[in-house]
Amino acid sequence: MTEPGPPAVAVRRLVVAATALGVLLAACVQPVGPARTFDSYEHKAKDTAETALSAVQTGRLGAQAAKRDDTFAPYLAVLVSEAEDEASSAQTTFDSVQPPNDKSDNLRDNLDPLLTRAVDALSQARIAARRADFDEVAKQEPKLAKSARELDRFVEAHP
Amino acid sequence: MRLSDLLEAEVVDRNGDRIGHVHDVRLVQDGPPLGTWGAALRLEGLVVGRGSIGTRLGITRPQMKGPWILKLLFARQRSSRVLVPWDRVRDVGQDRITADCVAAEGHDAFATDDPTPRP
Amino acid sequence: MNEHPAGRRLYAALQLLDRQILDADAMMAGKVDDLEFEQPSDGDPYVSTILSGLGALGPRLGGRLGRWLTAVHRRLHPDPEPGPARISFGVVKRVNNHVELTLRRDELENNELEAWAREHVIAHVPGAGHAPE
Amino acid sequence: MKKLLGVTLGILTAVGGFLDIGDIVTASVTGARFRMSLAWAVLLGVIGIVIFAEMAGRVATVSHRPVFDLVRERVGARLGLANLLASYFINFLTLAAEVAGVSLALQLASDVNYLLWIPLVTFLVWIVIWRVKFETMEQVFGLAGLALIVMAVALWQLHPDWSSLWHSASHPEVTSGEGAPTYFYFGIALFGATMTPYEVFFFSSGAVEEHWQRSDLILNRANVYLGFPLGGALTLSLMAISAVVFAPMNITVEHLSQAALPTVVAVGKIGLALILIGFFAATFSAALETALSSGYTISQYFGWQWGKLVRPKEAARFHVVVLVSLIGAALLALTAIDPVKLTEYTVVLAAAALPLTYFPILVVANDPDFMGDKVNSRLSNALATGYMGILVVVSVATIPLMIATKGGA
Repeated sequence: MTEPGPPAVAVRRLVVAATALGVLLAACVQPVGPARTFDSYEHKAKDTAETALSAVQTGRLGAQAAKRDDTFAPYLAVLVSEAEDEASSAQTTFDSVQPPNDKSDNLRDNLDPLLTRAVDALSQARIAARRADFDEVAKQEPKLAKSARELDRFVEAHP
Repeated sequence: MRLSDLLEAEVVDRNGDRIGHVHDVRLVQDGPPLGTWGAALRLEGLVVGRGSIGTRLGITRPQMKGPWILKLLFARQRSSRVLVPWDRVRDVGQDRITADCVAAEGHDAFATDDPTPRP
Repeated sequence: MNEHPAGRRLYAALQLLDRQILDADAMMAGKVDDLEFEQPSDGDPYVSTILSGLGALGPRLGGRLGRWLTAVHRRLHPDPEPGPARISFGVVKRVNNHVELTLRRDELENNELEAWAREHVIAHVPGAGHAPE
Repeated sequence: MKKLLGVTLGILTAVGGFLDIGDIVTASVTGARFRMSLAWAVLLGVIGIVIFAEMAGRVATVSHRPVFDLVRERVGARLGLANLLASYFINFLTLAAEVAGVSLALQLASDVNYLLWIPLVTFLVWIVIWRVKFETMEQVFGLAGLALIVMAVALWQLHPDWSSLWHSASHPEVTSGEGAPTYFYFGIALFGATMTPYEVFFFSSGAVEEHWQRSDLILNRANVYLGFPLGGALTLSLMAISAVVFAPMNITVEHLSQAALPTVVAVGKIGLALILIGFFAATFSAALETALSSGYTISQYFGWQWGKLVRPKEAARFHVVVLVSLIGAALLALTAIDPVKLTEYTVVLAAAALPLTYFPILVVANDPDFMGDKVNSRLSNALATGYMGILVVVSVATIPLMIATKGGA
C-alpha cells in the first residue's frame, strides 16, 4: 500500500535534480585556480586587465555625464563605486595568484601599477560623487582616460 | 470502491491473458435517483488499452480538433482501446481486474460514442 | 431545466476527476480528487460520493509526498483516523467546465484547511474582511 | 481612454516578464558582448509568447479556467504535482531576485544599500496584493513600466549606424572571441526570459480576475498583440543601446547601474529619471507577478479559492501561500545572494520546464468541450506545434549548455 509508486519516484528525481542544481550553482561561482604555466598566467593577466578596462570605461562615462551635469549624484555614486569594486576585486584576485616563473613576475610588475592607477582614479571619482561634487568627478576623466589607454594597450599586447 | 482503485489497474481475461490497463471509466446517467443531481452515474464499463498519455490528455477523442500531428501520434493508442462492459467484470483485486471475456470480444470503445457537444 | 438528460455519457477520468468544484456561491471549493462507487444489491455500481481534499489526494498519489499530504489532513482533522472529506453526488447541480454544487463551501467537509488558515492567520491581519480597492 | 487602459494587463505582464531584474541585465550584457547578433532569440521568444499567451487568455476567457487548473486536469495529479513543485521552486527563486531587484533600483536612486530597502519593498509588494484592486494595480504598474520607452528614445538620440545594427541583427554569427556554447547559452537565456511560465500563469489568472467574457476576446488579442511586442521592442532597444555605447569601449556589463548608463549618456537627467522609474516599475511588476503566481499555481492545483477579487478572508489559503512565499523570498534576498545571477539561472531552468506548461494549453485550446467554436485555428496550431518542437529542443539543450559554459562566464 505504501510502496513508493511513480509519484514518489518523480518526487525523488526532483529532489535529486534540485540538489544537482545547488551544486551546479555553487560550481558556477568561479574559483580562481592556480596558474601552472606562463601561458595560463598570461591568460589570467589579460582577463584581469579586461575587467579593469571595463570598469574604468564605465567610470569614464560616468565622469563625462557629471561634466555635462547629466546625472544625479546618488546614481553616479553607485555606478562609480560598483566599477571601483569590480576593478579592485579583480586586482586582489590577480595578486593572489602565484606567478609560476620569472617571466610571469615581469608580467605582474607591468600590470599591477596599471591596476593600482585604475582603482585609484575610480576611488577618487567615487569619493567626489558621494559628496555630489560633480566638478571633482569631472576632473578624474582625463586620469580615467589615460588608465583606459594603458589597460587597452596591455590587452592588445597579450592576445 | 474508488475510481482510483480502477484507474491504471491491469485487466486480464479469464485465461489470464492481458487485455491492457484501465485508462478511463465510462459512466452513463441512468442509475438510481440521487438528490438534486437526478439519476446517478452508473458504471457502464472500463476503457482498456495500451498506452495512456493520449487518453489522459483527451487527444484520442474523435471530436478533438487537432493539432493533427498529435492526433496522428496517438492514433495507434486509440485503435488499441476497447470497452469492457461492467457486467463482464468478475473480480476487482489489487491493481488487477479479471474480466469474463477474451480480448477479441471487446468492441471499439468509441464505436458507440456520440460526440455530444456541450452548451 | 433538464440539463443532464438520462443516458448522458461521461468519462470519469477525463470529465470528472481533477475538476474544479464550485459551491452554490460560485466560490472555489476544492477538486474532485477521487470518486466513490456504491454497489447496490442489484445492478451496476454508481457514483455516490465525491472525495475531495488532501485526505483523498494523498492516498491517490501514494509515495512519500502522498503520505505527507495525508498526514497534513490528519493533523488538521479532529478525528484521530479521519477518512477523506466526502461530498454526496446528490448535491451536485451540474457538471460542465466545473463541478457545481448546491451547497456552500462552509457546509462541506473539505473546508478544514481553509477554515484553519482563515482563523489562525488571515483573520488576524487588518483589512482581511474588505475587498481590495 | 478606457479602451486604452484595457491593454495594461498585457503591458504589465510583458514588462514584468521580459524586463525583470535578470533580463534587464542579460539584455544589456548580450548587447555589449554580442551586439545585435542575438536579437533573433528575443524575436523568437516574443512570437512564441504571443501565440501561447493568446491561447491561454482565450481558454481562460471562454472556459474561465486559468493555466494551472488545466495543467492538473490534463497531465494528471501526479505529473501535475511534479510540475507544480518545479514551477513553484523557480517562481520562488525569481521572486527573491525581484525583491532584491526592486531594492537595487531604489539603491540607484538613493545610494542607500539595497539590503536596507528589502524589508520596505517586501511590505509594499504585500500591501499591493492585499489591498489594491487588480485593475488599479495593473494600470498603475503597466503605465509606469512605459517609462522604459525612454530606452527607445535613447537609441534614436545616439544616432547609431542603423545599417550596421541591422546587419548585426540580420546576419547572426558567433562574435569573435566568444565560444558557440556561450552564444547559444545567452540565446536560450533571452528566449527563456521572454517565455517564462509565470507570464502565462499571471496573464490567464488576470483574465479570470478581470471577468473577461466571450465578448472580451478582442481585448485578449489586443493585450497580447500590443503588450508583448512592446515588451520585446523595449528589450531590443536596451540591447541596441548597450551595443552602441558599450561594445566599442570594451565594457562588459555586470550591474544594474550600467544598464541605465547608455540612457544617461543619450538623454541625460530626464532619461535617468525615467529609466529609474521604469526599472522600479518593471522589477516591481515582476515581483507582483511572481508573488501572485506562487499563490495562483498552488491554489489552482488544489482547487482552493484564489484571487484578489474576493475578500482576503474568503481566499485564506491563497493569501497564506502568497504571504509565506514573500517572507521566504525576502529572507533569501537578505542573504545578499546576487539577484542578477539568480534570475539568469532561474530563467535557464525555467526554459528546461517550458513544455510542461505550454503543452496542456495547446491541448485544451483544441478541445471543443471547453472551447466550443473558439478552438485553435489551423494557423495557430501549426505555429504552436512548431514551437513545441523548439521548446523540447531548448529544454533538452539547456542544462548541458549551462554546465559547459559555467553559466555563460
